[in-house]
Amino acid sequence: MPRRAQLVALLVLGGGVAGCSGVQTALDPAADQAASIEVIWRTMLVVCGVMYLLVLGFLAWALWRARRPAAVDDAPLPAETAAEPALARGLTGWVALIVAGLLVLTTVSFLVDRSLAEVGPDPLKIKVTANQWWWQVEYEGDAPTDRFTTANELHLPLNRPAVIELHAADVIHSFWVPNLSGKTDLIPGRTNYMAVTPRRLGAFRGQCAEFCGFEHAKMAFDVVVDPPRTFEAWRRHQIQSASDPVTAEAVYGKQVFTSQACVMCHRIQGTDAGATVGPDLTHLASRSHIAAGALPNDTGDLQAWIADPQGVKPGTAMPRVALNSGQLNAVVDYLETLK
Amino acid sequence: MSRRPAAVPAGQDLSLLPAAGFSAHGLWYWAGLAFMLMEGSAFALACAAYVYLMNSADQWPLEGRAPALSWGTAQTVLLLGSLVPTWFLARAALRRDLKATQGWGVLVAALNALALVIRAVEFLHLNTRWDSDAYGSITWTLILLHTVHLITDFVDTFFLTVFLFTHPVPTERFSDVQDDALYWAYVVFTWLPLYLLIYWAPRWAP
Amino acid sequence: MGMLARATVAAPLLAAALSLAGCNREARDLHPAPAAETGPKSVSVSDLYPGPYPAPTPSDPRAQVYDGNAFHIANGQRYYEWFNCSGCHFHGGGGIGPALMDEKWRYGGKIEQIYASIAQGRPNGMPSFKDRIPETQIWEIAAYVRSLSANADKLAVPSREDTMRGPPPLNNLDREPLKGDPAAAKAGGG
Amino acid sequence: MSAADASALPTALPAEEDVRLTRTWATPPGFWGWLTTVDQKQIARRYVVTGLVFFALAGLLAAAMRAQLSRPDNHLLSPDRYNQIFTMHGSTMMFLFAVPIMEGMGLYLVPLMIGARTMAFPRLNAMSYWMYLAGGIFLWTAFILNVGPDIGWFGYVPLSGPEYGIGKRADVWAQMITFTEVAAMAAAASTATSIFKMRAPGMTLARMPIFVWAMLTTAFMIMLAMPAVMLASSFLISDRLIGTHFYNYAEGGSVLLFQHLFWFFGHPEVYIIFIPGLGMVSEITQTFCRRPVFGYPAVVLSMLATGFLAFGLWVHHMFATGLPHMGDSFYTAASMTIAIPSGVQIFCWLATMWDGKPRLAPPMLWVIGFVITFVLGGLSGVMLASVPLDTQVHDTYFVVAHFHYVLIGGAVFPLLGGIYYWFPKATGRMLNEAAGKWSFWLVFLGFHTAFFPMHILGLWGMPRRVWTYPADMGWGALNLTSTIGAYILAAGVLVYVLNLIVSYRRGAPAGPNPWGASGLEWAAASPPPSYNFGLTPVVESRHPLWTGGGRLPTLTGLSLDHREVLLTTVTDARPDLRHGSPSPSIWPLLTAVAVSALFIGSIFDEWWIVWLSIPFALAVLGWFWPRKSHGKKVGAPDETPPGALA
Repeated sequence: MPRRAQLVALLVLGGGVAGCSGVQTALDPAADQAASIEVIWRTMLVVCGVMYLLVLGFLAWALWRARRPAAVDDAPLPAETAAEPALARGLTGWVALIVAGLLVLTTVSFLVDRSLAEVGPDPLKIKVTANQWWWQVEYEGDAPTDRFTTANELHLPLNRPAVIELHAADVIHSFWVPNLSGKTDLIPGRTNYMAVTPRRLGAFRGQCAEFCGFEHAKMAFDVVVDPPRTFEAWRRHQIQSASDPVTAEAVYGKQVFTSQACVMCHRIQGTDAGATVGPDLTHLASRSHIAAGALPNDTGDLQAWIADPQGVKPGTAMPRVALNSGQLNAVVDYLETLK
Repeated sequence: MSRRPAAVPAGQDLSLLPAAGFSAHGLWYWAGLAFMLMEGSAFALACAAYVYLMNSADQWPLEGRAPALSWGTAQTVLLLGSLVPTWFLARAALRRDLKATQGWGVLVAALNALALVIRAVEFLHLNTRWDSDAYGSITWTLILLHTVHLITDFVDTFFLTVFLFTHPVPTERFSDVQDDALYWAYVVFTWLPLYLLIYWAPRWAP
Repeated sequence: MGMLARATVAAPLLAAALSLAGCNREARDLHPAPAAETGPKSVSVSDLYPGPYPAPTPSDPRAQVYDGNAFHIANGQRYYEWFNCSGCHFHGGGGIGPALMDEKWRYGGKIEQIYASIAQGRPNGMPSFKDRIPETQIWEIAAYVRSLSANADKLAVPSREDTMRGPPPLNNLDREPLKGDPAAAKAGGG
Repeated sequence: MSAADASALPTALPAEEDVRLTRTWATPPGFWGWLTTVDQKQIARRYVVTGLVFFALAGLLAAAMRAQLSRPDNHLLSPDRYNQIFTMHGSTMMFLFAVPIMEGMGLYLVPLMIGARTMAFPRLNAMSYWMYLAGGIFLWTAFILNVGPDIGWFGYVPLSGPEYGIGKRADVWAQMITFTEVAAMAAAASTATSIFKMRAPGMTLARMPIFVWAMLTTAFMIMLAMPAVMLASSFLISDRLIGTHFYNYAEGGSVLLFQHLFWFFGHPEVYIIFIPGLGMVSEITQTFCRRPVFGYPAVVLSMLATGFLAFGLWVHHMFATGLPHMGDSFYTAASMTIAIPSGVQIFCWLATMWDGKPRLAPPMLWVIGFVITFVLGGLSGVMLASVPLDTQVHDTYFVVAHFHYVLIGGAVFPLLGGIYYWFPKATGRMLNEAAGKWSFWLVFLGFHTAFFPMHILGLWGMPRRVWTYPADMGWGALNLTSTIGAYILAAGVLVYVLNLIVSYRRGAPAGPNPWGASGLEWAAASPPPSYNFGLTPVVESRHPLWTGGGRLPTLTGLSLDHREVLLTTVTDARPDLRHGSPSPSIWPLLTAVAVSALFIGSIFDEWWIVWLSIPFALAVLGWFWPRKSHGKKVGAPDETPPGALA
């Protein structure tokens, strides 16, 4: 029976609501914003669920009444049957019910919308610029020395509101970390803002949610919610320049990096690699993923990525640089010193 | 909607009905209305786009000078003035007075042609190019949209007028003339908001 | 009946669409083949330096992969900005470096010759990029530079960038006859 | 009633007169006649068949996407190809299947339902079909030649703009839109005029079949909404080709302007697609429940209200763009109010079933499937209307699930039911009922298996338009389920199509009114003759064949030797005028070819617009060159009817 199929399906969704948890889901909120949106979701699910069951019930009743079906040549019923007044009353009641339901939903939605608009005290200011297909992250600070740039990974202190300023360098992208809040587009020529107040420690995943070309699917980033002290340590470390390599291999790697195509796009603070076309690599090794979440950050994947970026992420702007295996190993070795 | 049964005399002989009628009685009138609706929607949205771009700009025109006022104003005066003979044309067509219809038709066609000439000069005095900035692009859009209608209606009026002299003129043709007059009035009235946007908005806007 | 209808209307449209397909204009080579070690070198023949009568560059087989290919031209356009070619040549109008939009090509206007100029560098300030830019990217920049003077397939060239207005729409430029020989360059001056 | 033969029809003429009328309205034989026909039923059949062909093609693309997504990190398709495929799927389904096929159903049924000989402007309808066909072939030829658009069916700038929309692909998309919009607007003008002026005597507005009301609403929505997208795509093309700056923020343009224009069309588009479906549901329900639809005025007014409100909520597609919150809240309320007219209609249909005696023939099954599916889609739509919730599920698979519930549930199910319902009228043969039920259950169950899990995928964070996804996201199982469901759905469609083909050849013969239905279309023979009705039917109620004890009054007097239609007054449908109806002509085809050449040429060089406007002008001139006055032909009194001077 289709009805039963539907009910089962609804239960499945209910199960989904209850059971699911993950690093990229709207149903497992870890921040005020996502939490209050989930309240709307639950309200909607209940109200709409009830309405749906009413419709299915009416349908079932209508079909049940029709056990003795009409034959083609039955005389058609007149336009005004005896049941007309009852049905008219039913219609009135039904409309009233719909209106009431809509009022509830609109009110809840409106209140939550208001709550999302306000930001808590002393917010952390972060500027995110979306590129095809990676994220540049700039932490603002009062003193120039407090500012630093990283890529594809945000760290947020627990319980402190953060205001994220959103820009796009090429086409429209959308910044979305479902566990923390809804999505906001990054639009060329516009500046958007969104606020999050993380309430749970952990690592969450965000992903571009507006179609932006070949690698829209591989444009993810990590958001790590740290205890304030840990965050402060991380921040201080990120401000510092990259430490000079010590091992001969790494020294050679640095030399290859700065003499080859790498320097045309990438920046490593404290070296003469200063280009800002590609992601800032000053503390690459401290991140958990590379290539905007396309690969985990480990030796093998780093090598695979540099050796054949187009193989990992067809269409990426990162070119294949003609390095021999010695140079490749050295560069990877050097990059892994960028803690 | 009227629920009362329509008066359909049983056994009415349809062959006694006339075979042509004016305005709402005919079909082409309704086609005309339909196209006015679509084009009106297009005009309105183009104007909305103009206002949208103007409001999101901090100065308007974005650079350079506003279009030269004189020619646009001359155009507006001409178009409004042409409504008078157009009105007489419509009346004459309704009376199915061939001589008068021919006369007014020639005059209206001539005015249409003159409007096209002035329009050509207007283009030369817009003081912007379509590819210079968004202001230029949207300005050219508005005036091009309207020019297309000027041309369409000129062609329509021109051929109708020629046919008035070369072909037998049944009621259908008279009603075509009347519909054409209506359409011309539409083209004139749609010009007014465009005139304000193209020529005055850049002067009023900060 | 749908079929029959296709047959009747298809013919002219098909013709148009075929012309529209171009040769490889629309191909997106997301995963170019690895660099052949000898590839670029074979192009950068040394006698391209200004001399009385430069020998024509041997045409490189990969040239037509990049020349007039919309995808490569678009990439080239981006690299042109990213690698700051515009720092000297501006949007093709020239400034510190020579203009790229006119018909004067001191070192030849064929894509192989442009490739060589970028890869090897040229006297009076044009540095050599062969160690700094992978050859695929050089080819793409060359393809874009060539389109600046309307010598690439216009259908593969964008009208403008999403930036302040630069040159008139590239795809509306009139093709400039190539003047590859230095004499003309001298005549044309700096 | 048993399958009565045509001669027993209340509208049938005496044999000798019938011969004359048949000769008058006949389409010339052979290929020439096929090219020049203005027979509304032939054109409509082409519309529907072509629409189904594009439905199948777009379905194949969907199958390819489902195959690619069936498991994580799949490399069956490259991102380049995948982007082309989902763009083609969306564009084909919206522009080449849904809207045209609904236009086609209206084109076939409206004249029959209002008791007219043909449409108001048959040549316009012919041209609109050729334009539609040309646009479809243009898009698909481009796709085959690797110039298929890869920017999404919504073609957002800057991705579709000159800098990032590489090559000709985006131009093809934008120009295909122009083709189909021209076709749709021409059809809409013809439909609206026919409904206003060509209803049978006595069919007041209040007696119009609900399907006709639906097509009228749709026609008006098309005329008001489509210019928006033509503007958006024209701006896009000129940005790409002649360097205008509409969408270039660096020169004062706006990226969001495109979205506003596109969605001002894009939202009504959805209603343009399913309102005809609602009309079909009404007709099927009352026929198979043997009871007039409960609350006719409520249903009609709800339809009009839906059509009106549709223009007030485009912004709810842009909640994530960071527009002012207060403004957004208005659109939340506006979007939710749509639930009221929809709820009213659903209640009226259910009430009709409840009070009547529904017979579960395949068309009725499709209606029940429609209720179950469409209501769920509507409810998820209410969820999307909430700004905060929308920011979570917008552009995720939740939305994919939502609009497939609305469009497949709200438009395709009624369409498949409607085709099954009117197939006997169009072909004179019944479809196979067993196959009909099989196809329904396969499509229905396959659909829900395919699309229900997508709600959950969206909430679990899976964005739309991704060509693949990593294994550790845990989306694999649900995607596989969805893929399996999609293939079951495809099997159901296959059964349905086979049923059409086989029954077209050897289905049981159907009488004029096999379902014992009440509308005028069932008072014509099956299939209807080229002139639809011999005698002009007179309508005295909303259900002419159910009231008056099966007797249908008729009028005589329309010319038998010249193509002539009866015009009636707009509200009361009183006989008003006799009007000449055009004979077969090649000009619509020539015009369409000229316009197509102009459109296609224009994306290569703007000067083609100038040169090719000459053949276009010539074709139009040939089309409208004055011919002998109809009055002269039929020798009718040629004076102005009374009141026309007022």
